[in-house]
Amino acid sequence: MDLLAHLPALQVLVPMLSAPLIVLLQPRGLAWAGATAAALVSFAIALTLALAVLDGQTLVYAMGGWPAPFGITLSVDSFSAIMLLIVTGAGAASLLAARPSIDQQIGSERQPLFYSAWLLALSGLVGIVVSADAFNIFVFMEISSLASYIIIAGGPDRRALPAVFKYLIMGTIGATFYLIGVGLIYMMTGTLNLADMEARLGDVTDINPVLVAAGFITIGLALKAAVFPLHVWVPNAYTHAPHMVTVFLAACATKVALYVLIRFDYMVFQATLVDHGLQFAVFVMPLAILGILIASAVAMFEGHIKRLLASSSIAQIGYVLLGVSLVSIPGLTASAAHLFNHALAKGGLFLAVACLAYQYRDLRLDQLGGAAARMPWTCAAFVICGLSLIGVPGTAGFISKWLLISAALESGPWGWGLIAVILIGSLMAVVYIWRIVEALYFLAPVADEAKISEAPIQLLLVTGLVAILNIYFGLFPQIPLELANSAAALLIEGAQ
Amino acid sequence: MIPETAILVAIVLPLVGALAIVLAGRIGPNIREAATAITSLSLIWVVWGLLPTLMDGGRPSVEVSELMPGLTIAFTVEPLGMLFAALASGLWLINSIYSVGYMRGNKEKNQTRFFACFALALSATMGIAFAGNLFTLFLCYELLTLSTYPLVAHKGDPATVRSARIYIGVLLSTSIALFLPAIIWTYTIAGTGDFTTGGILAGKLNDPEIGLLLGLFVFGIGKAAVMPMHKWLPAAMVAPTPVSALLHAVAVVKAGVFAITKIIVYIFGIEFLFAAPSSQWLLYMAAFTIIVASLIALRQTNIKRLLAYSTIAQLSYVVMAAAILKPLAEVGASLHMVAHAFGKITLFFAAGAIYVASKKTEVHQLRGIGRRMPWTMAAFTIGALSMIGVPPTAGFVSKWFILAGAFEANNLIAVFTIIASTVLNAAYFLPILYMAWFEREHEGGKEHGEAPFLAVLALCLTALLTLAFFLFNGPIIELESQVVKGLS
Amino acid sequence: MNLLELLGYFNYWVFAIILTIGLYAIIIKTNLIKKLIGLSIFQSAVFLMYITMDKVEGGTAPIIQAGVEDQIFSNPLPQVLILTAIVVGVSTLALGLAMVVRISECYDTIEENEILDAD
Amino acid sequence: MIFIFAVFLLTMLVITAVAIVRAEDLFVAVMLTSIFSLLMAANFFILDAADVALTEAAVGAGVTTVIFLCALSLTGDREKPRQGPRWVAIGTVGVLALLIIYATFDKPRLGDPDAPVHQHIAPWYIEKTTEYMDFPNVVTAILSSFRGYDTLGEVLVVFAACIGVLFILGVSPPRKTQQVTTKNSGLRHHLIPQVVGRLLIPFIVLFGLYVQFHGEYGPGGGFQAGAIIATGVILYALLEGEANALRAIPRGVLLGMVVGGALLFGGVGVVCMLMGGAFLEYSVLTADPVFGQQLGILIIEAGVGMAVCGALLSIFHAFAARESLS
Amino acid sequence: MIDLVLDVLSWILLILGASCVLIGGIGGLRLPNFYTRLHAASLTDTMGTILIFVGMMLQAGLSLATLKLFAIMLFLLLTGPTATYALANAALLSGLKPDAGDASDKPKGNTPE
Repeated sequence: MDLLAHLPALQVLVPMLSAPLIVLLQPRGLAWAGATAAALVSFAIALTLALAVLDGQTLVYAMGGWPAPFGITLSVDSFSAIMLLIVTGAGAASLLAARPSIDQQIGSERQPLFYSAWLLALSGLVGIVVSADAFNIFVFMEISSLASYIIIAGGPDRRALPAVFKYLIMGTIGATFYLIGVGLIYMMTGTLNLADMEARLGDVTDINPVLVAAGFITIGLALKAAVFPLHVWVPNAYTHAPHMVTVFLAACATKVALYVLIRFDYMVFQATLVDHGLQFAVFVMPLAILGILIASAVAMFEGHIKRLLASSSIAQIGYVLLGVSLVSIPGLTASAAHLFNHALAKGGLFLAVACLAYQYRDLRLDQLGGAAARMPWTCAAFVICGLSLIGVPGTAGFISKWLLISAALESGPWGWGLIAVILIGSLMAVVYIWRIVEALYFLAPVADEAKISEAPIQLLLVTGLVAILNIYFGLFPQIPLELANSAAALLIEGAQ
Repeated sequence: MIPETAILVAIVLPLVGALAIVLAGRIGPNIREAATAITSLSLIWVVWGLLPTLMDGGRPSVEVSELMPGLTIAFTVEPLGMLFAALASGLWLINSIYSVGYMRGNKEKNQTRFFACFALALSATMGIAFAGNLFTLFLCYELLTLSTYPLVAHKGDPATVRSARIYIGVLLSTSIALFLPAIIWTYTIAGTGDFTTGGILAGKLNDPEIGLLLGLFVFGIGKAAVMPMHKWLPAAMVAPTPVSALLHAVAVVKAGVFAITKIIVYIFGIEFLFAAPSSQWLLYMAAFTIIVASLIALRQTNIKRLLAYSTIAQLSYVVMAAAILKPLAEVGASLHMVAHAFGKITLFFAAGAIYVASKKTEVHQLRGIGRRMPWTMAAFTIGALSMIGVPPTAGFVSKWFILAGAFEANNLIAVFTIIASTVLNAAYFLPILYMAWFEREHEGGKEHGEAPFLAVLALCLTALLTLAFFLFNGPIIELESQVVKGLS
Repeated sequence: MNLLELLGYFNYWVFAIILTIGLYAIIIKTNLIKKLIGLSIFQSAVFLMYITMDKVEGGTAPIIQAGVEDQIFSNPLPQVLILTAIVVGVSTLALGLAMVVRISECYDTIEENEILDAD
Repeated sequence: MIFIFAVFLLTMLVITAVAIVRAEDLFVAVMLTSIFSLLMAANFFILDAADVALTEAAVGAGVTTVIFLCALSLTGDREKPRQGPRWVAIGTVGVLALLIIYATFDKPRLGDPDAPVHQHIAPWYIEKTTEYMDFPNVVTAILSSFRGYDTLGEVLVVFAACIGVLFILGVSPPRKTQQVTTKNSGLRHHLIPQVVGRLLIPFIVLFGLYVQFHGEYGPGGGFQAGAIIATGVILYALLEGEANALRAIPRGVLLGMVVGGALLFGGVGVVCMLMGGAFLEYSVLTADPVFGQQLGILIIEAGVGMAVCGALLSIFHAFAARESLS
Repeated sequence: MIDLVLDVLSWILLILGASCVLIGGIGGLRLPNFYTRLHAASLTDTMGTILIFVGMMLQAGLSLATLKLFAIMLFLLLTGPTATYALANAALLSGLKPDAGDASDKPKGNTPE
């Protein structure tokens, strides 16, 4: 077998197997370097895979050489390619920038463990994305969850601990619900392979267990994806985690759960359950709308910059769900694109926050006055990513807003209502982003600014790069759009 | 250089200029001002270099990127845009001359940021002027909003920030909440958003929706300050005078009315719209705005606020002219953009000059100021007359065309509105002139002379332009007639 | 409905009840350790469900005795899955306990409401 | 007969669960939890899941309890009574229970040989195991070869838990309380337990090794073995004092075991890749594919054992050390 | 013939052992204080174990199972008493005076803290 054939496996294995090695690299610089190298390699692999599946083909890899329903197989299609890009990109970027901030927040003797856990989280997320086996997804979900609990718990503030404990409880409940659902489906079909499940669910006569299973899986994954009413763990966890960890997790963690949710509902249930599409929409759309409106409203009144952005993440999840719940190719394209663009925007924002946090201990808005004068580049990057989050034309965020609105337009009578929701959400985004911008630029400084200067160059460069990407993908979004399109087509035809 | 590149250069040049200004700002003010001057000069050279191509019917266009099928970033030169671009680039030069005098005379801080953002705003303006389709227009429109925000908030004290918040809030939210859906709607039904002569919506849309879409566009383009979307304009008066000039004369509001005109002409197509009764409301709306704004202006005591409301009224002239939906009126609309630009920029320069020289901001303080600042007040007078529409000023020409269009459409409301507003304009400008020239300044006013030389030079230039436009407007009219060529 | 069938349902019902009890403990208890205990009960309920479905009438543990013909085996797959799940469960538990220890050090309490009051 | 016994066990399960939730004293609750696990294990055994039963007994009843107790000694073992309404929670969970029970009525009845579970892929495993691996324990075959990738993930989970505990407990406690007791000297002053312990520990370890290497033939394998051996060492630590245990197997070695185990597992997979197979395709390891499978399984089981044993022990030590210095 | 004897014998043993365990259980419930309960429990550990295991060995006959059973019995016989000892010891250390006369587990005032 040539290397390309092995890539899906390597995608997972590279970070996974380098994690234990990192523990042994005692001098902390080495640990960081090793972790970053591994992350970069896996990002490169992800790029290669994305280019390979750009033409809509699917790469399949049989673990241990055992054929599909019996062994575990990995499969990479255009949808997973997008997620791979998001996850590995976020991992690589945040690790690349992480060192100064992490040195500041975590004692050097604990850093090898920390970076190793970080790599584990990365590999877990990647493993979920490429896996084509229901139970294998559970295993990797647990790897990523445990690892993310660890890296969140690295937060210096003591409030990190209750926050992450709550996350642990809710995350485990979610995973167990998922496990129950998978068990019920296995009981009715006798298989764990997703494609095989779909094939065999068709001729299951007693549908009740499958319905219950669908319910369990959807709720469990919604819990992990912080879908609106189940999001309570997000704000604290994001707020008190180490800043770079927030960058990484906010960019990709919940999205992966969302990805599994979409995969299941479209590739397994949609085709087999009678008018599941309708039930799904009826169940998800209200949550999405409520999520957008309420979470944005909360964000408008948050006083702490990280909490504010965390709430906005919940709202953004709502946008993705909204697109998904339209059960149409444009809607799914919009969702897939929004996954990508939001990762860019939110990652950039949190990177900028990390830059600020490197200088400002207290991240409440009223403490950040006059930051722009001292840290012009950071604030500029922040503004750009903020505009992208709002969806101002010329930035990446605009593309997905555009797709979403046009999808809503085509979705029939209730389309205008959805558009209204989307626009109101965007206006709220204008409000909360602008609150931060005014604080940064026009608020009177409170801290003694003698010592405050620009963030370390390492951090700053990555932040700037992400900001520029936000603009680049706003003007030349062809590649992600192509992936999103074929992903949507894939899912829909999977649903037929 | 070939026109296609010229377009791109015209858009990129100010960006480069902004960068140069930032860098030069590190070295020293004079270098910085030099950078501004050079940029604006070369911009004029590039833009006006496009005129000949246009005159002989060329429509050079260039596509930058295709975001998704049908949705492209593309630029095209056509008469309306050409006029706007030429106007803006020309006035930028004068405005920068004036700004140098003003900013230094006032010892403002952050001048580098000021000039840099100014250049950015110009780049966005060029983009708007040359936009080849709705999306590109929207893109540059938002960029203009964002790049002018720092200018409006220049002073940075709480009051200013609050007003600036109103400015950005109204403009951004209207554009996102109304303009964007209108655009997407257009794209979904027409499949494209390219500006094409005769419109792209003909036959694709039924009657009530036409009115709705038109409304989304008109109110979505908050820069046009059609009531009730005008609140931001008086709020933006906190900005330094050159910025007000930029907002009122050079770029922002012009961008608004320009966008509306362009959409009416190239997206709806005037005949298609003329056929649709549900588009009538726009005319009434504009007329209403004109009258009400003039009435409010009548009651203003602060010079700049008075000018602001007069701007609102004048803008609605353009909108109304466009809404008359007759070729002559369309020409009138474009002419009025130019005319108002010249007149209003003169007035603002004058007001600013008065402020710099004597720190006077209220109307009643102007008693007898004509003796102290003859040049300034002379220019002010010319501007005011142009606003009223008295020959031999620019205002007369445009009003003439608009009236002609109104009669052609035998649209009595328009005619009445124009006459009434002319009276009102006279009612609030003439007293000022009288006060300034013929009344005696009451005792104890502090001694002051003319404003800094550069400022006075600039405002005299614009005043001259106002007069010149009355005499030499042939080529412009000919150019603009191309827009409606072939339409009865 | 013969005995085996009844037992089959009984297994599932016990699974449901234990699951419920565990979830109830997680939701209602403010003591963090009690929450974790509830969590482990919650998880073992799922183990029970999986193992229940692997039973075959008259089957034996899936270990092939040499030479014995046509013997029926219970389904090995769920057992494998649950082996994995058990280990995952205990790992989560250990992590949670470590957090509880740190919490009680930082807050001097492991009662959720008191922690919330603390900050 | 057996069914009655099963019903009895299940009922006991429910009762125990209720008792656990109601217990005010956390110590009691933990003890009941361990009983709960034992009952669960017995249940698994009745349902023909020997391996699972063994694991549940070793991990659930053994190690978990120890860790719980360590934690309790650090946090205090009283639960404050809770005030306030609980009808909301009861309502939600009640609905959940009814939902599941409703779903069960369509499930295939217990032990129905025609249930889809037993139709599709399970028979394949049972018949192919002899063909590909040629050893009796199908569970081990699936665990370490057919679904070896899962097992690798599982090892990584254990690894994650290990480094997680080390990381979280890696910071020194904020405030030093006075020495509670001299627990860490173990029971060394008490002759009888010590003697008995010394007598037993070798056998425990021996049994662990047996389970480890007999996994292909009887119930057992890496996890169980690792857990059992870990229990033996923990017993040693309890008897001789944790310090001595650490002297016997220092932390570094434990961490090394974890890392080594994980890498051993992964390494085998990578070697398979290099030898032209897929990841974890042991057949390519040797000329004879069957022997290749057996070899690969032997090695990775060893890796699993190492990793699990090391992880559990270092977790235990992390807690125990906390105890002595808090 | 001989198997019948063995069978009967083994069953007798089993029943005896079971009753021992039962008595131990009842004792654990009914007896007044800690040490007496411990005493009852020890009955389960010793007599119960031995009888039941011997009974089962007789059932199993001469086979590997018997050996295993024997090993387990040995194990239990070793651990049970040790556990009992450890318990009693711990109780004593925590200041619980063995006093059959009194009917409760209240620590006395004069117990060493």
